[in-house]
Amino acid sequence: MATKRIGDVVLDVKNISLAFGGVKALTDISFDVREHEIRAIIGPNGAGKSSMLNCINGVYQPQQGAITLRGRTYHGMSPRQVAEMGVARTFQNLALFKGMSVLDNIMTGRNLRMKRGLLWQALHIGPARREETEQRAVAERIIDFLEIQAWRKTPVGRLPYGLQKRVDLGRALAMEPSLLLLDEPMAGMNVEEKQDMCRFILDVNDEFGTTIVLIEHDMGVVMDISDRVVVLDYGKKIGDGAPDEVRTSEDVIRAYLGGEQTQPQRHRDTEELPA
Amino acid sequence: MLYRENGQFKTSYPADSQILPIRQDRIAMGLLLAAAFILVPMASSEYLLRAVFVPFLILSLAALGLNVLVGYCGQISLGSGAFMAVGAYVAYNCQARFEGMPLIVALLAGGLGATVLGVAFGLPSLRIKGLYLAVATLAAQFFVDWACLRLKWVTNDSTSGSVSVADLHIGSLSLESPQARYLLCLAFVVVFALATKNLVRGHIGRSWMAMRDMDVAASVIGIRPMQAKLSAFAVSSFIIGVAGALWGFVHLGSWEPAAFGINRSFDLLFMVIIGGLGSISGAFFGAAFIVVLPLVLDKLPYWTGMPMDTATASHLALMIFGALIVFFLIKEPHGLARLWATAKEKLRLWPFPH
Amino acid sequence: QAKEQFFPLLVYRTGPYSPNGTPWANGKQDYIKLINARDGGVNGVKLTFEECETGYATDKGVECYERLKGKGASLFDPQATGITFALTDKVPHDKIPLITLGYGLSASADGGVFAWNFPLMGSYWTAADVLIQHLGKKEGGLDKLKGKKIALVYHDSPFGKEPIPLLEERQKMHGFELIKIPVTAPGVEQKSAWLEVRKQRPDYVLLWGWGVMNSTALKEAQATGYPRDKMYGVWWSGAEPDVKDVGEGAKGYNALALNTSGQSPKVIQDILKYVHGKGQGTGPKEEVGSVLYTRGVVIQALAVEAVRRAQERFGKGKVMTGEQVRWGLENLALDEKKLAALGLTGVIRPISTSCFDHQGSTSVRVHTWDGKQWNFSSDWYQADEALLKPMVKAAADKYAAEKKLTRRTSAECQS
Amino acid sequence: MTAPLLNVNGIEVIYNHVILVLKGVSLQVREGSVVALLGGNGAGKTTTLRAVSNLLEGERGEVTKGSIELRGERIEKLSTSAMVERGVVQVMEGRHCFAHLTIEENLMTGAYTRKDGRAAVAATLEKVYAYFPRLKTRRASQAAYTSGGEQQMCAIGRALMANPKMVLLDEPSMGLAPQIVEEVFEIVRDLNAKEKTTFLLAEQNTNMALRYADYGYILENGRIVMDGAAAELRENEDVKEFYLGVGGEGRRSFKDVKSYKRRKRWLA
Amino acid sequence: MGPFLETLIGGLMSGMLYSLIALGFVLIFKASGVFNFAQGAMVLFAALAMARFAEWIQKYTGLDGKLAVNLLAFAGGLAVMVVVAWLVEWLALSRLVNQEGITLLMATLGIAYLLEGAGQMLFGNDIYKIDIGLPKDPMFLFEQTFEGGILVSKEDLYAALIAAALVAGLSLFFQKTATGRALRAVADDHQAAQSIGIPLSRIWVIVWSVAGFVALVAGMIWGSKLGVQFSLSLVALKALPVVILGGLTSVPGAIVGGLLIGVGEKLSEAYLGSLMGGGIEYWFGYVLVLVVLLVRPQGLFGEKIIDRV
Ligand SMILES: Nc1ncnc2c1ncn2[C@@H]1O[C@H](COP(=O)(O)OP(=O)(O)OP(=O)(O)O)[C@@H](O)[C@H]1O
Ligand SMILES: Nc1ncnc2c1ncn2[C@@H]1O[C@H](COP(=O)(O)OP(=O)(O)OP(=O)(O)O)[C@@H](O)[C@H]1O
Ligand SMILES: [Mg+2]
Ligand SMILES: [Mg+2]
Repeated sequence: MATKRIGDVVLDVKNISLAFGGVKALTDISFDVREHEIRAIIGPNGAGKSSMLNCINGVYQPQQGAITLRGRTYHGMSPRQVAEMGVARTFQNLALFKGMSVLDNIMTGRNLRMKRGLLWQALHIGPARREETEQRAVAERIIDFLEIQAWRKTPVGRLPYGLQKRVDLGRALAMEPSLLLLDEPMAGMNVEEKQDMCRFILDVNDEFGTTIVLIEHDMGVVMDISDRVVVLDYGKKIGDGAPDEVRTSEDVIRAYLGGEQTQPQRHRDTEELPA
Repeated sequence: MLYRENGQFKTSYPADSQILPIRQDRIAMGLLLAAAFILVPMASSEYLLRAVFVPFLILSLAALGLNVLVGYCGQISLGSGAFMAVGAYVAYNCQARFEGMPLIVALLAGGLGATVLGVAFGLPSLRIKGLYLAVATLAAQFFVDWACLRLKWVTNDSTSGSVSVADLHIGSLSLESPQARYLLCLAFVVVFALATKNLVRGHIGRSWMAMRDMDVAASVIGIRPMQAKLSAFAVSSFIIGVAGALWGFVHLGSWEPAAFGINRSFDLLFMVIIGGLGSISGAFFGAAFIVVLPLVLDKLPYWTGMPMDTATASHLALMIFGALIVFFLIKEPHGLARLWATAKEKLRLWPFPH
Repeated sequence: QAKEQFFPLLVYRTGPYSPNGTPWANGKQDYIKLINARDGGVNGVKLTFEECETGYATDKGVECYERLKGKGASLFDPQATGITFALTDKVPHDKIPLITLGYGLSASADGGVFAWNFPLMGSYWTAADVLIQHLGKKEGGLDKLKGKKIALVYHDSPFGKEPIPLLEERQKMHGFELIKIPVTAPGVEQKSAWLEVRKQRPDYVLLWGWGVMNSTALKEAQATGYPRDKMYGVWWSGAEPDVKDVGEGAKGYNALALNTSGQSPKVIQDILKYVHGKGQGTGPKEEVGSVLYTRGVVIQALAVEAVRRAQERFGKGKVMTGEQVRWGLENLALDEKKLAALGLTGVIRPISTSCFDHQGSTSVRVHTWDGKQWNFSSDWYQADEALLKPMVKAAADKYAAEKKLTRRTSAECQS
Repeated sequence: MTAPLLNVNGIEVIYNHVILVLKGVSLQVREGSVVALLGGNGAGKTTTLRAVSNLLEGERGEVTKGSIELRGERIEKLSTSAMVERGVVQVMEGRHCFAHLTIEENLMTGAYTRKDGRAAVAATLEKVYAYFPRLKTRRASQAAYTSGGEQQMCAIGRALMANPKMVLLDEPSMGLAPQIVEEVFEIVRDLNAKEKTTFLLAEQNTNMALRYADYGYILENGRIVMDGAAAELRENEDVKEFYLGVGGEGRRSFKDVKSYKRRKRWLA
Repeated sequence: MGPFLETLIGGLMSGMLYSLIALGFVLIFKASGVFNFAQGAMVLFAALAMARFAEWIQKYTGLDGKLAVNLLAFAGGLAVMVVVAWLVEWLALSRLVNQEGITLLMATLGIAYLLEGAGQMLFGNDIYKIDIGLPKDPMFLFEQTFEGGILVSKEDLYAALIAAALVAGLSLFFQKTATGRALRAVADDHQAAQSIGIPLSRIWVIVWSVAGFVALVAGMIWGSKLGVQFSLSLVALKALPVVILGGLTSVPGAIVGGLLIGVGEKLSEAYLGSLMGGGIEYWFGYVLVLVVLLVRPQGLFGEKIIDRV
């Protein structure tokens, strides 16, 4: 495996606060993400992890603080602008386009790169057709990569949950992002499928050098594949550092990993099983 | 065993993304088109052409347009009657005011007029959704109804507010015969159906569907909600506008605003839902259901041999019509087009059940 | 094979206008049955008919037209203004005349341009004209109308807007103030219209409604305290369904009457005897002779007479084509004697048409509702030819110009 | 041995008249037991649960073969609410909270079928709050505006409000923080022990499920491919490899998965 | 000042009558997420039933106390509406569980056709009369202060009072009762509601019966105003903007919406209408709605539309 080429800070989140009416989803959160790294965000339910992602890609506008992405600082940018800067994401509660096929879902990820106007499209000749074919080739590469060839033409609504998650990832990858935000990509999967998913994430990270921000509740996964971890709790940051540091932090254990459980998850998993 | 795609492999992406990937379907479509262009005008009575096929085609076209908006982009509209009206009146004004304007140009101008209105009334869709939007679009319906009655220049100062068009012709070709009118409508329908199909399988169509299915996710992917929705409104109202112009020019010949009243809007919405949201063929199924079924039901007393007075017969027809709507929705909530697709799927597996 | 003259009947027995459409349709049907039962048809030609339900909708009407025209129709009565407009364009090609007795385009009285339309017995212009004459008479002279306020409460559609040009013309002549108050179809919500009436306090209200709009207007007038005896309706606003459920509240309300109501005329008696008496009546017996029923009878009678007249020229005992029936319609000459033979004495006035006059008569009376029935409250009026003729001609010429039509010459009138 | 509480007998389920999903699934659940239904994505776990609780209709699915018995009574034709009245409640996959209702209202709707009076319901509500304190703090906010995990808790709590005899839990652990997952399973164990509630749970988190269940079924591609006592299943090499993620030499790091990929034997 | 007040009062009372119809929509939507386009047809059907029952009761039993006849006819109408509710549930809704809103909406349009056809076939399509003794003549207030006084339609006043009472009762029902809560749950998610044992069929029969009851009251009042005939089903169109303005899910919203639209359209017609050629009340309500929705997309009191990722 190639050694990681972790580089400069690409995303810098500074003093973000976000509240909905009385609910403080995020309070004064700061952290950064470096080029090529896999950055995990963990925390108990309702800690504000998803809200954090929503702030980064412009779905929510934080009341305070600023986000700097590749040198550009913003307070309120539209999701489209963020997307144009190469940020893609997946969603916790599957936000796929249910009525469309797998292929079409992934093709929508290429939308930013498709420029031919209405008339060309309506005629479907020459440039429009060529463009469609080019982008289709890219989409097909992603389909191959995610091993979902067999379901290419199936409406995503009919797919089992795990595959839908994979399509969601595919759609994000189709944007060829430089920064990929993943919101619980492995929820509801069994070990085998999680392994597959990890493989995809690691491949993307390695081969395309994509920077990844990952929210995940499976500590095994987080500890194994992430480079640095942020821990949120009730909208506040309670930890930030390498997986091992975080795992042993008192705060994190109390707030998140579970009271009596002081041992790292990976060991527990094996030890729990009678030999 | 006839209906199988075995052995038909696609070797290129364009081949794979053809409109009809299965050879049998292509043959069937070819036959259908040939029949529509050659057989029907030759073999049909004037009644069939004028009173069944022409309205069927025009309403299919309108339903096609509405389907772009409702079926593909997920914006429910109850204002299609208004867009048809605008199409008809703009086309009328073009012909009445500009001496010698070719018919086709006038019809397309009608479409453009409707587009302008469509975009204007599409703007609220950026904030208003679902049923709320549906009722809000009624504002267009009622406003246009009113304007067509009230604004004198809309009807070119006709005293009664009704307008009529002079003899239709394209170049030196007269469009008086039912065959000519039928073919004109058919040509429009075929061209627009093809263009719409092309749009919905391209990136613009995908951006519509994305807005429909999950708008937040769509915007995160980089789809501009405004652009996607307004383009859907524009395309949809253009097609509906052209259909309206055809309805006025080719079908009615002379009309008052009531010809494009709210019932028309409901009928069109009906067609796209009964026919199948988000499917091109759905528009045709739906239009057939709405246009042809009542005619068939009218004949009911004759078939049953029961003498029945007109009122009872039409009440009964109304009831059966309503019941059939409910029945089909229960049978297949996704419309007749889906029912057809399921039937085909079964045929593909035949003789195995699964 | 027996000879049969086919009459297509476009009717609406369902939908918002069915209470008015039904007696009308029944009258037409019963008259055909009467002719067959009593006279054995017209010179031996049996009359047949088929109804087609339009529901007052234009596109349904067009469909009905296309369907029935193929069955040998030689004349249509569309029973609706919208359908009339749509058919006006189609009939010249199919060579089938349209009877629009008391409705349709006012300008179509000009047979020189509207070769196939027959607004027999009057149009909305003649109606409006007569109403103003009547009001003038009540005030003691048309010049007394000066400074008076007359409100037109009208169905917001081409039907309701037709009288406006004439009223404006009369307004210029007599100096009364015309207040136009539109009511949106179908007319179930008229509160603001009547609040406006109350605010303006007009001396008279002319009601130009159809269907539910009429009874609602009367109820609103009651609710806003506008005197019903100051209200004058057109002949489509003066039938039983319009006042029936208003009852006492409509007492004193006036409307134009193209025909009588009641069961005394001979033709009605004959229908009761030959049709209902044999159990073949179309609607309930009580309704026979009601205003709209009788209007249906009159329309059908004129249609049958047109056929009879045509047979006189083109061969008795033959089935007439549309073109031949048109000739019959253009050469109607029903004097009192002939009317008497038809049992129409008193029901209508004599009527005689020509190639250029497709109206034939503009005679009309006013009747008043006494809480139970309609009673005539005026003598016959005629529309003012001097005023109307130029208006009709100008409008017809405009239409001809738009449609690039040339006027018929007298020579063309012969066939 | 006593007759099982639930007896599913060779059922076949078809969606939309054409998609055959379950191809003869049989399983038994004894009163007072915790049975786990395991299997990969799309194996048909949810479908099986839906067939039992009769929620298939709304998905345009139907049981075309086989039978389902609850305490010996055939139940395929019953309505879902009749099932709830018989004490069988399903917690649906993917939360399905009532978006416009507050958390507390959500919970209260769960008690809709109860006839034992306000006080009893209030007591259950307190119990649910005791199990999920987080819900108590969010009790007044609309469910749609709570986090994914909170919604999951709400869905489970709502089912408990019906005082069920048997709960069909579909992926209870999905999206929950490890601490809460643990809690949820503890609650399952607790209810099972104290109130003799029977559980049939569909889970991806095989490790957890097998730790808390008595018996397990493994479903693949619409067929039961393996079943046995939970302890036995945990020993099984295949289960270890494919469902628990432990190979011969212990648990493999997710980091190493790249170089390794094997297929299940029984799928080949 | 006089005409202004008159218009204002007239608008308020028209608005109340709109609310009465709007209420039927809100009830069904709130309780099942179905936008019931058949509401207009239900009003017609109920009114036809009541009018004809009154007629028949008089004819065949010779009973002639107005109150007794009307009460019996009302009860008969209610029974018919309950049967309708049950049929609708059994034949249509129960088979459309978990379908999308728009499919259900279309189904209700089918039901509307069925009801219109059946209503006219069973009960006739002439004009019938409902006479519940509402006074038809107006009263005049403040005749000293304003010339001609301020006209108030007594009929409308009584009707508005009945509507207000009905609305108050129904909002209470939805506020806190367990059934009210269950109804809202069903509207949110059919399947989830089913999964916790809410019997959809029973709930729907209840709601449609209540909506039938509201339709009957509306039909009775509008019928006594307009006469009972087909056009009665068209007054539903006047209620649409009211429902949306108030918010689809809010019972009090239906009232406020009705009042606002009633007043707005009457005033606009009176004071702007003449500038624009009249008839603007035809669309005024809808345009008002459009404008309000731009500011509040869920209507004035509707539940916030939730979209989250
Ligand atoms: N409503 C439906 N219509 C058509 N097919 C469906 C439907 N629901 C599920 N399926 C199909 O049935 C199969 C089994 O689905 P099911 O949801 O039962 O699996 P599962 O084991 O619960 O999977 P997961 O772990 O992802 O939840 C899948 O292939 C799915 O695509
Ligand atoms: N649009 C919103 N309106 C109101 N409150 C919100 C909104 N979005 C999030 N919240 C609240 O903010 C808090 C954080 O939510 P968020 O979804 O970010 O949590 P999370 O960390 O992703 O939790 P989980 O792991 O359960 O997904 C929650 O309490 C939630 O109720
Ligand atoms: Mg989250
Ligand atoms: Mg599942």
